[in-house]
Amino acid sequence: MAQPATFSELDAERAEFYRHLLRQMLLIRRFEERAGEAYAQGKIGGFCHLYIGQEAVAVGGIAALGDDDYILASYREHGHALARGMGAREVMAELYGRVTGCARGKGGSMHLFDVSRGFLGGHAIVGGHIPLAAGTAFAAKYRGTSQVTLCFFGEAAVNIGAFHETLNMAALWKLPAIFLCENNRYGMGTALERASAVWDIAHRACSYDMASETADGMDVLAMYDSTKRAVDRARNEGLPTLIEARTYRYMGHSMADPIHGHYRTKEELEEQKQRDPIESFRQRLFDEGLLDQETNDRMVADIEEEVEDAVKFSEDSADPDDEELFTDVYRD
Amino acid sequence: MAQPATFSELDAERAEFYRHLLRQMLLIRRFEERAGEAYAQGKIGGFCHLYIGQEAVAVGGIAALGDDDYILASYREHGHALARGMGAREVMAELYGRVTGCARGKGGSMHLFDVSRGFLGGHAIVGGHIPLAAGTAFAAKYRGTSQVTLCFFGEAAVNIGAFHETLNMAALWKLPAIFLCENNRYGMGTALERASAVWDIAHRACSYDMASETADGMDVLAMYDSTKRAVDRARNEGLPTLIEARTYRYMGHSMADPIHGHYRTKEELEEQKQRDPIESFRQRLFDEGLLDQETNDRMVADIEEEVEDAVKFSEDSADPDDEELFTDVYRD
Amino acid sequence: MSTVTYRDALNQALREEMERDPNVFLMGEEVGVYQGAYKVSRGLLERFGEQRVVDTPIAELGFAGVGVGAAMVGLRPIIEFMTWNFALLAIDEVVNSAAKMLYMSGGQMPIPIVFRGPGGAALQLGAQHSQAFESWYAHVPGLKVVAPATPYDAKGLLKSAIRDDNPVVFLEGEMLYNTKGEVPEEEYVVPLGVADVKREGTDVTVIVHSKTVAVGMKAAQQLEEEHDISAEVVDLRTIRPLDSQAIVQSVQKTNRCVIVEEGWPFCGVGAQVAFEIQRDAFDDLDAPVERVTGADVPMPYNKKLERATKPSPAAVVDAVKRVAYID
Amino acid sequence: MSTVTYRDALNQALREEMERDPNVFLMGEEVGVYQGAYKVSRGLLERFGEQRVVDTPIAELGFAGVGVGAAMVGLRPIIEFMTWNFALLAIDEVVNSAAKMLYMSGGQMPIPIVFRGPGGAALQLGAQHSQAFESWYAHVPGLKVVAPATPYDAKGLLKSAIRDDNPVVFLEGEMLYNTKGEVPEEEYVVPLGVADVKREGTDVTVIVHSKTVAVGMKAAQQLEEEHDISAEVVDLRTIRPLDSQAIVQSVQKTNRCVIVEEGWPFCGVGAQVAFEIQRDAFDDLDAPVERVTGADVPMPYNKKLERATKPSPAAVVDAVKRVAYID
Ligand SMILES: Cc1ncc(C[n+]2csc(CCOP(=O)(O)OP(=O)(O)O)c2C)c(N)n1
Ligand SMILES: Cc1ncc(C[n+]2csc(CCOP(=O)(O)OP(=O)(O)O)c2C)c(N)n1
Ligand SMILES: [Mg+2]
Ligand SMILES: [Mg+2]
Repeated sequence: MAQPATFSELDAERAEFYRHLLRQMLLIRRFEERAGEAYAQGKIGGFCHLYIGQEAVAVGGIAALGDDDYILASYREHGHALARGMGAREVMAELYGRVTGCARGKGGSMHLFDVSRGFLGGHAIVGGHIPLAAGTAFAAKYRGTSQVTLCFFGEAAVNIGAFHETLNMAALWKLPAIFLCENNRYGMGTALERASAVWDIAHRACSYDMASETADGMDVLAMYDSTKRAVDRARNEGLPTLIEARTYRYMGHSMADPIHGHYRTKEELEEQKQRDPIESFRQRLFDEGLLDQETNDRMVADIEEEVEDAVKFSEDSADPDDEELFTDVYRD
Repeated sequence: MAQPATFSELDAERAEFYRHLLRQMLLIRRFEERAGEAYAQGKIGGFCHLYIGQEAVAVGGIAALGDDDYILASYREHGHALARGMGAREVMAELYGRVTGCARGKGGSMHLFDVSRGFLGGHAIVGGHIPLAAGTAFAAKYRGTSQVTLCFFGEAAVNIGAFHETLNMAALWKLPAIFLCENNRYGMGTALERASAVWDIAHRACSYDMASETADGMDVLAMYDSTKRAVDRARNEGLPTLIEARTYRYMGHSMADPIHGHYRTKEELEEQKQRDPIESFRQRLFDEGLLDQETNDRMVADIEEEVEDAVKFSEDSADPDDEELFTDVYRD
Repeated sequence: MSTVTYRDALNQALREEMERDPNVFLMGEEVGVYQGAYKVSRGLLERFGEQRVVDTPIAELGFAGVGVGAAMVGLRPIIEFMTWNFALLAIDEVVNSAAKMLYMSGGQMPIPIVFRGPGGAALQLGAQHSQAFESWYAHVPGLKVVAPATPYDAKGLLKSAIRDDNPVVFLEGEMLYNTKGEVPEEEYVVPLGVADVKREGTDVTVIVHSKTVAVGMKAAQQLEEEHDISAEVVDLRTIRPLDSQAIVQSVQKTNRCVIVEEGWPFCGVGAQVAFEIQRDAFDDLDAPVERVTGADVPMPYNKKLERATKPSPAAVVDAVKRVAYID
Repeated sequence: MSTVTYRDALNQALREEMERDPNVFLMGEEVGVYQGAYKVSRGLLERFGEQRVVDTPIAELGFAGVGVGAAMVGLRPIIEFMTWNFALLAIDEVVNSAAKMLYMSGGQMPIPIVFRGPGGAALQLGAQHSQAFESWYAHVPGLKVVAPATPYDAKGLLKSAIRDDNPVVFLEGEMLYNTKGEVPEEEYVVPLGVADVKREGTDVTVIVHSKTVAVGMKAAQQLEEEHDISAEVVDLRTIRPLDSQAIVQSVQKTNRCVIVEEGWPFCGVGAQVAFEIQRDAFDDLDAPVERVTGADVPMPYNKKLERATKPSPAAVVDAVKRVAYID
């Protein structure tokens, strides 16, 4: 849906929808903050890649999907899972490695799955899930369903072969897939400019004669609109799209990495935070009279409760039984 | 060197050079015909990918190089080896698997090497040698020499990840490399249009902000000029180039494959042969008075002798000793 | 029964399973219009159409991943690698995606996919085109690895592989495609994970798979005729899961064992089989387990050298004589 | 002697060899500006500059190939894989280009290159980030495979690997980087292909490498204290070429052997070692060779399950008791 001239025109349903988007972003932000704390306390181990700063991309993008559509993401996917409606409990419990987690504690932070919601993972090899996304799109076309596949990956992934091989096939075979590149400007400690000969990621679509656009990844409505256009193109014309979302990562690459240092300055970080996707959107809703302080405060309080409940649920949950070590290796 | 208005302006040296180009193309054509015969007689085994029809690409391209420059090619590289000045004896003997071959009979038709001439192989994994070429270019830059690397590959190789990863690094790092794509319209039995979302291969350079051009692969002078421009760009500016040479393969993919059939018609083949790179260039030299019948006939006779000598040399040569099975696995 | 080639037996299996289940499709380089680089898929495009017989660009990593993705949502892809040498480019999707998805998803997502194509050496194809990787794939939990030797086994095992809900690495042999054998007219399958005694014997167990079955059979005949040694030839057929029981039973009977494989020796299939035999039949062994393998070198192009790298009946006979302590 | 970490020992080796030979350079993801994902290359960019410490895009296949190409014309690249899991994407260049070039070129073109990075599991990194591939690389003729366990060996072996004219796969361990040990002030190298007896013993040989050296040593101590069993701990250090002689000598002395490795069991390093032992020391063995390996499953994320997959001193002690026929 195209964005109306002013918010005052908005019907109640739209207002509700916008508050929902805000709520999801707030939930993700708070969830990630708590996950970070739990990690610092040693309650969560392994790699933990937080999504703070990029909330608008997953929330706006996934809001444009239908319930039957497919989503694949990288290892930085907590936010995407929550935006898809997976419970904070199941997601947090997975980070805790509990049997109550969305992958029974066997997948972990980088491998969140909920097949019932078409959330097909969390994948930890950069670029490795991009061909998989073309595969789910191929399956939808094969079966003649109208399902669309939305694949999230970082800007550093465009330099790997899997991206190239997949986009060529997706364009050649006209697959209903959306390749959504979250350009947060860094792959670990490497700035885009030091890894890619072309700094305009959307431009990479030229090699595949594929539709593409660049969107403001700090604006949840812009992300929604861009993705919606791509969803319509995929569903109605069966054509793929490459979307570049310009966003920014607030935390270190993972909880084990420095927030700033060799590769970026504290100043740059502070400056970027001025574009905060949540504060800007919230302010907008205040200004347009779509949100009042009380509703906001209730929302924040609910989320606080929801996240604390998820933490408690996770801490109270059990580890998988020892037998689970050997289950799910093969399906018989 | 830019091509002058009419050939009549040409100095003797230039005329000599053109006859040299013709001779190389004739040598390759005859060499390949004889290799094909020997294969049919069971004297050459394995895969044998003939270059007939594409002679102008290797001859024109390699003529633009200096003696210290590097060349890497695919498994369809007999012509490139001969154009680089490797002896018909050493090349034919390698096809025969003789110890007198340019790789002691251990490499074979797909793995011709002559390090002394900077001919760094024959490689049989599609796209596999493209990163290697960036590596030799990297080495030249690392050492501060002015050596250029010329890498030949087919149009089907542009769809594989190695092509993408390499061109990005070559552009990003400003490597003195030339990526020369021989677009003969088919990868085995698959037409370009059925494998690539974009039919204009040179256009693929857009993803890397790399210089590119399309050249008539049936015109040896056009190939020379295009490659020369790229060589100058690499040597003087240290920048890479993607060249697409539009050419055509007369024979089957390999001697084991049909010349036409499911994937292309006899008519298309016959039509393409009208563009024959040798006949057209020879006619041109006749018309411009740069070649007379007698010189031509002598050239043809010399080549016939040279190729027959290579065949005889190969048939008379010995296989490697049994001990050679275990040598060259490691260098101590 | 009718006599068909290994190639046609595979073609029959593909055809029958595609007829049987609309979720089964074939994807790979040259599988359609070109009828298959080795003609295994001949006629399938005409029968099933472009949607189910899909020609791909040269992009092994990409199309292997497309197959895994399609399997994630319930299709049953058959991914043909023109040869297994090229699968090195796709091995990340085979190992990190296909083999681990069920486990990583906590059991939510089985990957019913078959990766197939010719493995090992043919004739003078050189170092990059002559490699046998069964031990690599068999190393990986989550994968099943099959390597049939006869038309009968090829058809029956491929049908089982296609119906299996796990990723199956199916290794054929370019040198086997033209070999002929009996195949029943009626429908049948050969279960995965079950070895087959190709020849009964009492004095020594010769363990083989894929192309080395013929080598083992020739050697067994020679041993019988020239040395009056009765060799039992056990064809693994499936490398993973390994039919350890069949192996140990045979060795407990013969007390001697020689393992033959085309691949390189170090950490090859025979190393694992030998380890299991000495572990499970230690007291039954009258001699150390011997192996005959491909030479430990990249494949040379020269015909004579290439032949010297390959396991031969003569080498197997010699190994048997060693384990039988004959001269 | 001074006490340094495994990480710093590797850093010293890189630094010294880069000082020694201008043809040596380091290339990989985050090796420069970021100082290395695991800080092994800390300070090298500052010392040697961007030309010799090269940050790459995420393109394992591509930059591994760039390294091989540079080695083809005489440079001596050190290619860092952030972890060996990602090297699956580059394995075609390692196996088909690096390992075969010398042979395919008839001896014209050696490939003096080192591929290095951490292998195996760390802590809770999940299925795709916790794999040990030494048996895969050791399978391939043309490659050398090294897996040091101590700072002393890490430094000495890396220096030898960099000076070697062949492609060397150098497997480090994320869990080892912080471990400390004695390293001489003065220059030294440790030759490739030579195992090291980390602990002398008479009753049983425990064969280990990389992270399992610590496991074997703990088990040996426990065996001594609790069971009065004297275990000899042999650290392979180099997997290929394997120091078969050292292994057999030890087993001929102890007559019993347990092999420990972090990787998956099927066709693992221990399978090859066990095969060689039963072949070369058959009559010396008083019990079958036993193995303790990583569990035969994709790595689970859960901490408890992950711990259960890893070889433990307790498991080694049990295996030794089995080969010693104790209760
Ligand atoms: C093939 C591969 N190489 C390297 C890594 C290690 N690694 C994990 S994330 C990452 C950076 C990815 O950056 P980007 O794609 O921009 O995603 P972001 O982390 O910024 O969300 C790297 C190098 C990996 N997981 N896979
Ligand atoms: C990675 C890989 N996949 C498949 C093959 C098998 N194969 C050899 S050549 C070829 C076609 C290549 O076509 P193109 O690149 O256009 O070169 P041409 O043969 O036309 O010169 C294929 C599919 C291979 N050698 N390597
Ligand atoms: Mg990024
Ligand atoms: Mg072509």
